[in-house]
Amino acid sequence: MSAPVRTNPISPDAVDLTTTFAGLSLPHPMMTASGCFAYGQQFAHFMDVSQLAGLSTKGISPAPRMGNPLPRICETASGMINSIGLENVGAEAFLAEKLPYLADLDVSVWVNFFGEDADAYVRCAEMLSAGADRGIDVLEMNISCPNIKKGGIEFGTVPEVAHRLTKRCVEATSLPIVVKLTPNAADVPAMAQAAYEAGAVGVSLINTITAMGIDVRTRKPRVATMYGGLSGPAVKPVALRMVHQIHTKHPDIPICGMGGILSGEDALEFLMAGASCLQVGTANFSEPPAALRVRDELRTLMAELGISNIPEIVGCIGRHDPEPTYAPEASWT
Amino acid sequence: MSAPVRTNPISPDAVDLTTTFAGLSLPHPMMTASGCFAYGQQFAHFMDVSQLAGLSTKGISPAPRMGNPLPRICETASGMINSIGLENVGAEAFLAEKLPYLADLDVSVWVNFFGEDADAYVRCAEMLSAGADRGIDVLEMNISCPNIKKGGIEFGTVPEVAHRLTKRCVEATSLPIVVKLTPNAADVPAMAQAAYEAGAVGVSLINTITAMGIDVRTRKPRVATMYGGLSGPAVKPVALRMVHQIHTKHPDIPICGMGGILSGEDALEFLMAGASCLQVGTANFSEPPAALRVRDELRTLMAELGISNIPEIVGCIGRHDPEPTYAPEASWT
Amino acid sequence: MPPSQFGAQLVDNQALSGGYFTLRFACDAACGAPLSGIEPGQFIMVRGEWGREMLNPRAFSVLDAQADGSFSILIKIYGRGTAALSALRPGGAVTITGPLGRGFSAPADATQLLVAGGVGLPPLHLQAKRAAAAGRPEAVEMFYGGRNADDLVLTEPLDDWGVKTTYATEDGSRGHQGFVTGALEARLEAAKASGEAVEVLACGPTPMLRAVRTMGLAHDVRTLLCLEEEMACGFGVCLGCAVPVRGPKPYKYCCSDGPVFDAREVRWS
Amino acid sequence: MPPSQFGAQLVDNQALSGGYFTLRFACDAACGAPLSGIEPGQFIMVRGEWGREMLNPRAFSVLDAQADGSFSILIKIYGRGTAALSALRPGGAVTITGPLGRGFSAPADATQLLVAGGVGLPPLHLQAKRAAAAGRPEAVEMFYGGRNADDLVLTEPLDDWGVKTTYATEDGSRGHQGFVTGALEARLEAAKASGEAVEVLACGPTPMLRAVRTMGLAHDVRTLLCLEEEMACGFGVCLGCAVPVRGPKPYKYCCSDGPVFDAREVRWS
Ligand SMILES: Cc1cc2nc3c(=O)[nH]c(=O)nc-3n(C[C@H](O)[C@H](O)[C@H](O)COP(=O)(O)OP(=O)(O)OC[C@H]3O[C@@H](n4cnc5c(N)ncnc54)[C@H](O)[C@@H]3O)c2cc1C
Ligand SMILES: Cc1cc2nc3c(=O)[nH]c(=O)nc-3n(C[C@H](O)[C@H](O)[C@H](O)COP(=O)(O)OP(=O)(O)OC[C@H]3O[C@@H](n4cnc5c(N)ncnc54)[C@H](O)[C@@H]3O)c2cc1C
Ligand SMILES: Cc1cc2nc3c(=O)[nH]c(=O)nc-3n(C[C@H](O)[C@H](O)[C@H](O)COP(=O)(O)O)c2cc1C
Ligand SMILES: Cc1cc2nc3c(=O)[nH]c(=O)nc-3n(C[C@H](O)[C@H](O)[C@H](O)COP(=O)(O)O)c2cc1C
Ligand code: FES
Ligand code: FES
Repeated sequence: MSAPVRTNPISPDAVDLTTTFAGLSLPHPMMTASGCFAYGQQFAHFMDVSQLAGLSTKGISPAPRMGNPLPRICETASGMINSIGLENVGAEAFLAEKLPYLADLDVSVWVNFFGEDADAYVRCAEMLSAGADRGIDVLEMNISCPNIKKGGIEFGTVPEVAHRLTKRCVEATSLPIVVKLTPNAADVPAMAQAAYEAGAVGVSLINTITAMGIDVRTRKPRVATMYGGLSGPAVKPVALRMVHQIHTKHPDIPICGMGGILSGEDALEFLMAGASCLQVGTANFSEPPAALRVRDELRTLMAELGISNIPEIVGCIGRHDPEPTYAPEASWT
Repeated sequence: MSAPVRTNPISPDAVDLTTTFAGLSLPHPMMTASGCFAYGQQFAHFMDVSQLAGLSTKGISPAPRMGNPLPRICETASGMINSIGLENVGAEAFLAEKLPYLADLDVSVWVNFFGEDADAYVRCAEMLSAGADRGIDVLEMNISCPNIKKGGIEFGTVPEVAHRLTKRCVEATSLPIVVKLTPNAADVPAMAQAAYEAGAVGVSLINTITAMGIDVRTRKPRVATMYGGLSGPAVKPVALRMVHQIHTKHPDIPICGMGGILSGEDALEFLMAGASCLQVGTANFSEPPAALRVRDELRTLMAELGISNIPEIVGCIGRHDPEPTYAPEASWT
Repeated sequence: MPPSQFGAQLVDNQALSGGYFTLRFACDAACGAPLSGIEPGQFIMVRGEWGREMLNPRAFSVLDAQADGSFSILIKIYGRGTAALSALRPGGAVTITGPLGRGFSAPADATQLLVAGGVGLPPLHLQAKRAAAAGRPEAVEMFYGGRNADDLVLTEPLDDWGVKTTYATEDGSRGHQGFVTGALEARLEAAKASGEAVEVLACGPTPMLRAVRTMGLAHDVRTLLCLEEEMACGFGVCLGCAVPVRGPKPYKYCCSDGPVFDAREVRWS
Repeated sequence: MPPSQFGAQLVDNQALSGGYFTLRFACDAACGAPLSGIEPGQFIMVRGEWGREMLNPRAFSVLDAQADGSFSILIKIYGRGTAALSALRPGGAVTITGPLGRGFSAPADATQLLVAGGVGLPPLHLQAKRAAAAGRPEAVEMFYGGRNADDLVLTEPLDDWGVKTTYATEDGSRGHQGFVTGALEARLEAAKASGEAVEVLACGPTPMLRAVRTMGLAHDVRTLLCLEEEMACGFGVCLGCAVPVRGPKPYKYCCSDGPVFDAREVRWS
């Protein structure tokens, strides 16, 4: 067994939680994830939303979308499946009705967006550019839209296709673009590289894993679209692996990590795997201020472990010491 | 909400649990999974092993393998990660020392096997063929060996490569081959098709999902090899989706389903998704006779739901009734 | 009252007939009485200290809420969450989010026919209690159905409040034999004949609500349905609890637009 | 006794100093006394009714087991599982697999120096009890270390049994100040000087076991270490609990070949 890295505990006040993601300075790493924070207003009942480092909005498309038929969600062991169908108010209504509230919050506003085809992606990026001086900080490009018809799957799984799409969107907007990756791709680091080389300032991951539940009484799938996206603690080990794979292969690519984050320890795992900022998704449903609790727990845990700042530990995971070599003939000492 | 499929409950005695997998007649669908049942003997303390429909052995390679350094396992939310490293006694010792016990059990004996390269796969299939008249019923070809060096990953993820490898092994043995698929492939139905067209009698899935855990105190991965394989209830929704995808695209391919099965209801979900026999893996660790409990629960549940036999429900999942169409202008009734 | 999230402890867990339980909770001292102003039909999301295998909280209508911060719910074991709640002992801690959604409003001119089935009782029970407390027990009438007499719980208070009740059981062991909708139909016919103004407020299993909706639409009386949909958040952000509606948008949300919906609005076939 | 899986209920949960708890269980009536023949160092796998978020059972050494089927363990809160056990109330149900592994054998000719730290106490405590019960309390000597006096629990029975004890605490609040290995070193020196035959049996934190191993090898006395590795199954099938060893094979298994290993066999640097 490896020994803990021995550093003396420090005072929580001495912990510096500030972090940088692609040149963006954040007061701490904790944001909220797309589709799990709507457009923010409802959370004001439960928390001081401006305490977040940032938030990602529900995915926005050029035109409003009505979403999928019912049922749309079901619970699984330590997770849930959703098939909301990317229901959203559309770019225009977003800018007019939702953005003003977000702009006033003084948090990093990431607008998650997508389109039904490549042109729609570009159009959406163009439309949202109007929000560049009205509070939008980042466009988070969701290239994993399970519900998009023809060809859509390739945006998220084929590096060349992702590169082309990212490039067009980057050229269409003055806003920085972060590409949100899907865990359903075979080679996630290749996807990250494709997005980064096309001009994205960083990547965020993971989106949900395609999954299914079955109601044995009705003999129907538990979400109406047959398959939906799995999120929550169940997926954390997969998310951590992908974050670490990208960071190891491409240490320069800024990573916003997510997938099942519920505690300060989860957050620290993602930072150590190579993420420099984080999003909390599903946890908001059961506990609206989850991201702020996680921030507080992260501070306490870092203090306990004597970690004074974030850059010190981003991607710090080492290998285990090798065991003494084994020689089958070796006699006992 | 869909109404339950209304059938009258029947007596548990009236439930016929027999099933057929690729021409193999089984008394019920419940087997145990490779790597989670060792070579069987230890389980005799806890259960009547001969009550199983079948079992899959720890993966066998041509020569013995010593396995990975420590730590090899860690727990995650509703799951665990393992990196055992395919430690096994090797084909020769297996045939001499382990097979006789299994042959006496009168259960379907599936020998899980792999090789360090394509030639070793073929060699292993050849060696194990000696067990054809000594109790081996099926060779379960594990094409997802995360720990195999160069090229190994392609066996499990590239359909053409899997096709070639399967074909060679099928030609090398008189035993039926079932190909065990990895969920880490981008297009799992294509992998199933490649294996089937190459002469495999069916497929089994899922193997574990590549995953990672981090010990924030030691700043080390929680398994020594950095990444390991995720199993348990956490992966069930992903496994169900893949079973259903294969069954929908290729209804003729016999499927042995697994991934997080813990209850009779889980088992029924897999059957309804399209599997015709099932394996229980991780659950054996906490509850050695788990597969037999699952069998009993399956019988009780089928009786309650008025399902008298397995073929009736394999792959029976229907779609939800469409909602009445929406016309935005429609006035209220 | 805007929603908040707060802690509470079980005070009392009472097993009733038919597998029902009433659970009474006290709010953490610092929280005051966040549910005291609740409308019948409003609900709370409940999470116990049961780890994260059950990731999301469970929705329950409020059966009653007092000014001292205590409140109660009526449950029946459905799956793991309700089983865990039914086994909770006094002192057991839960986390509550609420009050959530929009409930029924108090009776105005029309007599409110309250139609309840199963765990759909709480909103209508509280509606009856409020009407009685406002000195208008005659403004509501309870129609309450179940499989058998054991299925009908908490009926004594209704008598105490002076609320007129009509019971129906499938096996005839209490009240009319048959579905509660049979009794409702007769009542609606009578109201039509006498020209009496009535409206229908219903909560219960979906098949019951579908029947009530059809009946209400046919009689052209205002019919309000308190719906159940699977929920993850309960406060309008996950968009999981969509209810198909007519009107300018195809869906509304059970948790934030409902759970009470006008029967005419609901887009059911 | 071959292992089996059986149900048990908590009889008694005693909080000790230092954050330790002893939990006493009774086996389900039908099971008899499956642990009564346990060897000190053998262990059980324990699973509570806490759902499947914690998927695998937890390993605990048996502190004591009676002929009536009752048995006890000593725990300290480490993570969720031990926290859940520490909160278990009388009547609470658990599922046990055991007895598992190979333990220590009773003292023969050499005096057994029992070296215990933290939750490594149970095997040695039971070893001492057995020696005393066999009328040979002088065949064992207990060396027991902790951070402070609160860390040393269940010491009174040792006196009752007439077992010689040496305590060491890092802060000197009980016994020698320093690590228990200091006292052991002195004892080994004395044995060497007098030509007395001794052997060492140790269980505790890995750093302690490493020090004991080095010391035992240096003094060339038989040294047995009771190891802890993360376990999924506990009965030799998952191959998760590998222990690197010298000899014909590179690994043995903590659960089935151990948890007691000869210090010379263990391949530690
Ligand atoms: C607005 C509202 C009010 C409710 N009021 C009550 C009440 O007063 N008393 C009562 O006993 N029950 C009530 N329910 C239903 C209650 O929420 C479910 O019975 C409960 O969630 C089942 O959880 P479980 O863990 O026992 O079942 P499981 O089957 O383990 O639950 C699995 C998942 O299904 C969801 N679910 C299962 N059944 C329902 C359902 N009928 N409606 C919504 N979600 C469901 C759960 O939330 C969970 O996500 C209400 C539901 C809603 C939406
Ligand atoms: C043979 C043996 C005997 C033991 N005897 C005792 C005893 O008598 N009293 C006692 O308090 N503890 C004992 N332990 C350690 C005990 O098993 C762990 O403290 C416990 O598993 C931690 O579980 P958790 O849920 O509290 O911690 P978590 O951190 O939530 O556990 C996470 C995972 O780590 C594993 N794990 C964590 N720590 C250890 C450890 N030190 N050794 C092995 N697995 C670990 C758990 O099994 C689980 O899989 C023993 C361990 C072994 C192997
Ligand atoms: C109900 C729901 C809706 C979501 N909608 C979106 C979306 O619109 N766009 C997007 O990029 N991700 C969406 N996601 C994915 C989350 O942003 C996040 O990537 C994923 O849930 C993993 O994080 P978590 O485990 O913390 O939830 C959604 C997730 C959920 C559960
Ligand atoms: C400890 C462990 C060892 C395993 N070893 C093998 C193996 O040797 N060969 C193989 O094909 N699958 C192996 N598996 C995968 C299982 O057979 C099974 O596919 C997977 O665990 C999913 O099922 P489960 O969730 O029921 O465990 C192993 C799984 C575990 C947990
Ligand atoms: S339950 Fe989340 S929007 Fe209604
Ligand atoms: S714990 Fe499974 S082999 Fe030891």
